[in-house]
Amino acid sequence: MREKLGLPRDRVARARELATQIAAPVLDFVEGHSSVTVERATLRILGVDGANADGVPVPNLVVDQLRSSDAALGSGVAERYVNALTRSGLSVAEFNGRVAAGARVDGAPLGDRAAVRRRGEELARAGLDRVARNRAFRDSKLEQYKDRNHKPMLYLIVATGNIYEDVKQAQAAALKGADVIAVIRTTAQSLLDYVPYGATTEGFGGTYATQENFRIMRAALDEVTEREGRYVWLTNYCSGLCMPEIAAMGALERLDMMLNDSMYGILFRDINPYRTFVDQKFSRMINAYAGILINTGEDNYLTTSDAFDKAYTVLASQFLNERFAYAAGLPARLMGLGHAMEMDPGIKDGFLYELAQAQMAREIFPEHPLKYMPPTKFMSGDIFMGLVMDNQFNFISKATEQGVHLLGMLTEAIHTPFMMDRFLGLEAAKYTMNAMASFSDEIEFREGGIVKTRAREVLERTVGFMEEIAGAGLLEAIERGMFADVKRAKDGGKGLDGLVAKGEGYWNPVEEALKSGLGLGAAGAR
Amino acid sequence: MREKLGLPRDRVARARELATQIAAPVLDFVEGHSSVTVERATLRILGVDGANADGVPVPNLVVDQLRSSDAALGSGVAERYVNALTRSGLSVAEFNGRVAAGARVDGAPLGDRAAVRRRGEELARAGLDRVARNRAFRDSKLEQYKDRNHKPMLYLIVATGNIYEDVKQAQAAALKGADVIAVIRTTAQSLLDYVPYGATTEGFGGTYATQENFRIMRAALDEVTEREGRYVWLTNYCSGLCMPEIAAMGALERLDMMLNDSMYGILFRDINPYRTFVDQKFSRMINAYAGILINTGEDNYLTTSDAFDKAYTVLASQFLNERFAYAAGLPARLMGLGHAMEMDPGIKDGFLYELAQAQMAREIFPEHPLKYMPPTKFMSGDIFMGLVMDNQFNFISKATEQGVHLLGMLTEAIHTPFMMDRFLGLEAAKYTMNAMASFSDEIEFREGGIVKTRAREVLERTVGFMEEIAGAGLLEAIERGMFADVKRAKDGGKGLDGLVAKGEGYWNPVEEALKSGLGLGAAGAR
Amino acid sequence: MANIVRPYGDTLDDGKVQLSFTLPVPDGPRGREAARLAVLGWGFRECEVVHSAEVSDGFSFYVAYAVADRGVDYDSVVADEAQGEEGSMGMDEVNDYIRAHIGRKVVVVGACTGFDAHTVGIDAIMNMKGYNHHFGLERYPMLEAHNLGAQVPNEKLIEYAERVNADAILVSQVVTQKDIHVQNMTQFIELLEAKGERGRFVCVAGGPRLSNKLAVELGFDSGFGRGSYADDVATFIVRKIVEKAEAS
Amino acid sequence: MANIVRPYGDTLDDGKVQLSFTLPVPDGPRGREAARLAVLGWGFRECEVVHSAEVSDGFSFYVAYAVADRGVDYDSVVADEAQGEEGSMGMDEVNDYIRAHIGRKVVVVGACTGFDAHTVGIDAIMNMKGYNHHFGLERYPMLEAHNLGAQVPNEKLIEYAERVNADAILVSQVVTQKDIHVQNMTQFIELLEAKGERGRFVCVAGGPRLSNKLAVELGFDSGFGRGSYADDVATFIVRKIVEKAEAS
Ligand code: B12
Ligand code: B12
Ligand SMILES: Cc1ncc(COP(=O)(O)O)c(C=O)c1O
Ligand SMILES: Cc1ncc(COP(=O)(O)O)c(C=O)c1O
Repeated sequence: MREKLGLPRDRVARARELATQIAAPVLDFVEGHSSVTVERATLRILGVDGANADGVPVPNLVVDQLRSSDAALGSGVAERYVNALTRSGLSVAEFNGRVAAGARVDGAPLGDRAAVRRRGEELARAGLDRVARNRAFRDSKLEQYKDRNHKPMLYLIVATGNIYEDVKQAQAAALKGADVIAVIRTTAQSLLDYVPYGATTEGFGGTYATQENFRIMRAALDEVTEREGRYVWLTNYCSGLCMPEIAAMGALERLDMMLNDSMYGILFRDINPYRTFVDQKFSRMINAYAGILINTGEDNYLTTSDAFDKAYTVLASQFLNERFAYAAGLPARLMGLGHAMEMDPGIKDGFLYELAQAQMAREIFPEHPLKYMPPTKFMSGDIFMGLVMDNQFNFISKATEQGVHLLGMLTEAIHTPFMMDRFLGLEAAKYTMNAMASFSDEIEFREGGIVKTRAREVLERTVGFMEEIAGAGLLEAIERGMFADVKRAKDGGKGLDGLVAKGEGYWNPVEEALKSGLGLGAAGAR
Repeated sequence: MREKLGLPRDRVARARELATQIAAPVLDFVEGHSSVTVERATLRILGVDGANADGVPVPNLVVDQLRSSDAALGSGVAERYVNALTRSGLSVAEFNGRVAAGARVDGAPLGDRAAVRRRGEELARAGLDRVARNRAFRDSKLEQYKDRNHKPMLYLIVATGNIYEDVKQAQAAALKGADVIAVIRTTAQSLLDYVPYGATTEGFGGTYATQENFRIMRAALDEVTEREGRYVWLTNYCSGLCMPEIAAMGALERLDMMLNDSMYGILFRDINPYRTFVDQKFSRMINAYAGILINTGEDNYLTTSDAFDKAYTVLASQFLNERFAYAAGLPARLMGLGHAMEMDPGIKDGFLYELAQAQMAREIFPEHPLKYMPPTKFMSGDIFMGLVMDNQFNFISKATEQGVHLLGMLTEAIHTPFMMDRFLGLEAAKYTMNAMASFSDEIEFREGGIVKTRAREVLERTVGFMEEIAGAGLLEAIERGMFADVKRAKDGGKGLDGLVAKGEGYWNPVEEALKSGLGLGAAGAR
Repeated sequence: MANIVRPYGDTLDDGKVQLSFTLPVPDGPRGREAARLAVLGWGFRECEVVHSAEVSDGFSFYVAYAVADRGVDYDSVVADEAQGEEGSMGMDEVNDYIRAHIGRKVVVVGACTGFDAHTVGIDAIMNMKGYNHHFGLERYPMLEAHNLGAQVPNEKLIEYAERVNADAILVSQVVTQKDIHVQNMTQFIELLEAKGERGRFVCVAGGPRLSNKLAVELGFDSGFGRGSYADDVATFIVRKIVEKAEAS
Repeated sequence: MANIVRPYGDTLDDGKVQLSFTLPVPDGPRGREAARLAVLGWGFRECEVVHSAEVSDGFSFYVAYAVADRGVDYDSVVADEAQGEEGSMGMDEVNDYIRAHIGRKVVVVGACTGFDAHTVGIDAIMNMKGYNHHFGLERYPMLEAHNLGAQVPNEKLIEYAERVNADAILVSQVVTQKDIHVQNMTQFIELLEAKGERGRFVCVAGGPRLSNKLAVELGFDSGFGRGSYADDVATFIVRKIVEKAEAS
């Protein structure tokens, strides 16, 4: 990547300083807290799985027992669970069945603490070893099929609601060149405080994220990987009330990417801010350990705010997401910071403003595989114009060397993509990106021109905005509606009751293993 | 226009020198010759019009009489015609009727030469005054509606075969933003050695070019001009065996542009080379006098030759067209030199090569309103991909500040455009050209990059090619198939028998008036 | 007399239509012929399959042009859109109309219901700012507008409407996959009917993939699709209130 | 058993089809409803008009999606393309086939006829160089190929074929507006028949908008559309010559 904008280095540094300052008190809070889903994610890594006859997942059964009993979650679910498991003399799998059938984990008196801890650590190790093996497998495939993915990677969504139909759509897309398949989640799964179990065929606007669905899609894509000699990445949504659990499931089933934003749940799903910050940290540690590339959700800002006027909120959020990600042990090359081409297509020189924004992000986050989202808001039933807009987007993405390119669909305003919509999107993107492959290397921007001026303005505006946030404090800034024109009270939103203050004796063998594996200090700093 | 390529000035100058050298012997030949259509065009300016019961135009009747009689055309048709007219005591219009009914012009003995010449000069003046008034009217409208045309001008074709349907299509396009309407000519009108008469409704792949059709369309577009406050230009094909006559008709009916190439007829219509060079000169003098912007046909090379490998033939032809146009009194700002985006869409960096070609043409011909043609050869039934390719073309055209932009049609490979095809093309072009309006001003090309290197290579190759042509002689070069991979014998092709060697006493009051009006010496040099 | 209109390519009544679709068969001569026969089977004639491509194993994509002889009697076509032919009043007119015919503030409650999280559409209708230079209902002096946002369960929306004694309820539905909007809207009307309150409110639905026809079928008073504005909705509501008052 | 295939959007048999067309009516609610009714009239159901725009005074453009219930019995579909299911031979195979079954050079004459000036198609089939990595007929050692170029009158083409004692005549037709190709091709066959020579030559037509079906209807032995190559044509010709020889 060649720098072209001549952005003032000191202002970029100042923004990073501010991000650190803004994140610090939040991270302090996070350090002292867990949540029901953090605990369930912990259980999942320890091997807890399955569901009862009503479809309630075993991790939920376990955590709910502790929640509703005296055995407070403040000590961490692991101790009680491993204690009961050990006492049962059963394997984890066998014990899962027992719990599903109604067995309680909270009744048994605590036995030999050291033995429990040892068993817990062993289980954590076993779980994380599986994750590490997945990571190693992925790395070996990426090595084997080096340079076979497109640059940027072409990211296609499937969203039939039925995992088996999704498989057909995904394989079709992968055969025609998709590098990444995202299985879009059913409407509002974010708001479920559990993860459904098993293969599912009934979603709306997307398919349930379940571990079995992950497994089915993974196998389908591995097939194409071998057939085409190109590693096909799988991604899903690590967001909402079960963020850490989805991370755990993804890590266990070798997903490769995750939509995983530090504030999305707060702003766009009205999930409690404290809960969200706690959950995002744990989920990101898992993603970091699993080598999963996260995608942040800055594009969402632009679906409600104006992309031209509020461009700086995107950049500010990128800095914050970066900070929170570092704090969770993610290296830059796993940070798919998000942004989108969402300016009004009627703006004169809009192409240049979008180019400026994309190039700016590229230069400020040089090692980060930026995830670039296509126009959605201004897409209309005019599929022909839509195709043209999408192609403008293809151009800018390649011209600014984005990392992950979510393909626009000409039918964006109409329906979740048909097989042919995806095909047309892929054909167009492949054509354009090949035809202007060296464009980025070829051009310079004029000093004093629109692109350089705009990029500097947005950066400056961002720094000013972050100064304000730093002054107010992040949670207060959110309360005042400084992001995405949305106001969220600190103590409002969903899931606050699932927040858990860590007690004196809080023990979490998974967290410990993750932290030590990721080289994170107790304070979570890096 | 800012120069960006740093083309070697001396090589450009050398190419122009070579063009002069190549054109000189041809122009000498031209000076000594006329043709049946030059003579008919002369008659048309003098006011000869109408057709007989079989549809044979009066200008043809007159010229054919002289051809088949002793009164050789070598003296020019004007003398005999004006003589007969004067003797008849009738007005030109009345006399047209007589000739249509069978009256001959060649029988009457020649009367007072001086009187005949005076009358001839008067008639020529009257005809050319009408042309001059048309020109003044156009200029006043362009002044009145200044800056209302797009840059580049958006050029749309209509081709229903029926002038009345064409009018609907043309008005629709103009209402949605077309700056220029081209009425495509019926298949192979080029090969007719007469111009059909009256309004026509039966063409194939296009509509007959007739003076009445010109008039009908002109009136329809004038309507839109006033309604939209934007001058709508009208263009047609000034090519083939009736080149000068079509020029005359266009000048009389206020067409604004003409497809008018110096070699198209030879290479693509197998019309005799001598005939073509004679005809093109006369037609161009009329166009020059009428202020009509000509469009040359370099795009045609690329429908048979490879656009990447034979790019230099396009540039060479542009230099030759420029030279022949100067020799006919056309200023640079009326030279819409042609070129096209016709490279294989599968070429890596094809966008950059096309950009290089277009930018190069722009810098070598800075005052010329270059006419840029869309992809046609690689358009397929895949209308979606076609739309995307067309839009790449829209981008390059605006990025390199072309003058006249022929809009691509997504259905290029299928049918002559439907009304909706034109609409979609216009919408896409307007969107793109607005979105990257300042792109050209914004970017620089990297030294040593693809664009600069390619442009210099093509220029160098062109100079080499032109050296060869200069060595061989233009007609010999054509015989050897050096242009468009097509071989045409000097004495082959259609229309040779219509060539006329000017005799001692050759007299042509229109030619004289044109030359003096255009400041052209007898040698046609400038 | 019937006034039959047909698709227009470049000549009146040439009937030209462009189609594209996928078939679950391999690409090739046989696939193209199947595509052609399919188009003919839908009642077109002279189908030309101008493009085919493999989309996946056993799936192929086609672009076709064909001629539709069957047209529509335009004289008999009645616009099925809530704003209708009559035309909408502007903001000031609506307020005047309320003052003249209703004489008190009109209360409107709106939300995007179910799990649908798309606020932009309902905001476009209700928020001050409005949309595309049409102010939203909150800006109307003679309207009292309550926008509950998105993801609002039907029950909550109705309770709220009861509490503020609303005249009209606005329901937005953007996600339509697997007809989830139909389920949602049906449940809304059933709830109201179960409470015997359907007659109490003017019920208006909206969303980009909604037709007035569908909304009316499901028991709403009207439905507004893409490109509708606050003035259209306000006009409909106040006229409806007056019409109901007159009828009762 | 019938094997009915239907358009596929994202679920088997969902029947989804995209359409676009212009109607000679103004844009607006009524135009959109007319468009919807038109689509339903062509036998689709659940038509959604997702876009409309004014194209000119009194003309409007529509994009629609609709569901086609009627499918095609794929088992009964027979490919209507000259190359057929059988598959074409390669250049070497064709030459071997000629040596084995005909035993002398096969003479082929081709042209783009009438006023049609499109040489590229016939050149793609005949010239040495060929097209898309398929050599042209001139390159086949066992063929003697004469390419007369474009704008060749039917009379001249036939005279030439007689003179060189051709086995096959190739006719290219690219321009199809107002069915000029149909006129041209019909005249060609009528001329041959008038001379009693139709049986003498294998007659093959080609062009991007030609179907085998149409060519056969007009009296040719076959017709080759877009994407055909010299090997397809050569295969057809030599097999046909042998078939004719066997039949006589
Ligand atoms: C922005 C957007 C989002 C944002 C929403 C932000 C927000 N706060 O609203 C975010 C990113 C959160 C989002 C999420 C999802 N979205 Co969304 N989204 C869009 C998008 C790009 C634009 C919608 C929009 O804002 N339009 C602008 C407004 C002004 O238009 P409108 O809604 O049509 O409203 C107008 C009229 O319809 C009418 N109207 C609307 N409501 C009402 C109500 C009344 C009473 C009246 C009178 C009129 C009226 O008036 C308005 C003004 O004219 C569309 C695609 C598109 N380009 O249309 C997809 C789209 C609507 N989303 C879609 C989907 C599937 C989803 C998800 C379910 C995907 C997933 N599985 O994660 C999620 C989940 C959301 C959920 N639970 O509902 C699909 C729906 C497909 C379908 N037909 O079912 C679409 C079409 C994209 C696609 N092709 O897949 N989305
Ligand atoms: C190049 C071109 C030209 C060039 C032709 C140069 C030349 N020497 O051939 C020029 C610029 C001269 C030209 C002029 C015109 N053209 Co033109 N042209 C095209 C264009 C862009 C490409 C055609 C082409 O070369 N295709 C590549 C070849 C390899 O493909 P092909 O011809 O389909 O051939 C393949 C098969 O069909 C088959 N095949 C073809 N012939 C034969 C014969 C046999 C025996 C066999 C077995 C197979 C076979 O095999 C080939 C290889 O697979 C098309 C649009 C397009 N993209 O298709 C328009 C197009 C064909 N032209 C068109 C028109 C209308 C014209 C004009 C009449 C316009 C005018 N009024 O001035 C003129 C006049 C020409 C005339 N008198 O015929 C229309 C035809 C519309 C229609 N359906 O009727 C088209 C579709 C453009 C459009 N949308 O308007 N044209
Ligand atoms: C970070 C992130 N998570 C999740 C989602 C998906 O939405 P939901 O909250 O319905 O799962 C999005 C939507 O784009 C997103 O950006
Ligand atoms: C200069 C010129 N004249 C004429 C034509 C039109 O063809 P025809 O010779 O059939 O009139 C073209 C085609 O593009 C052209 O470029």
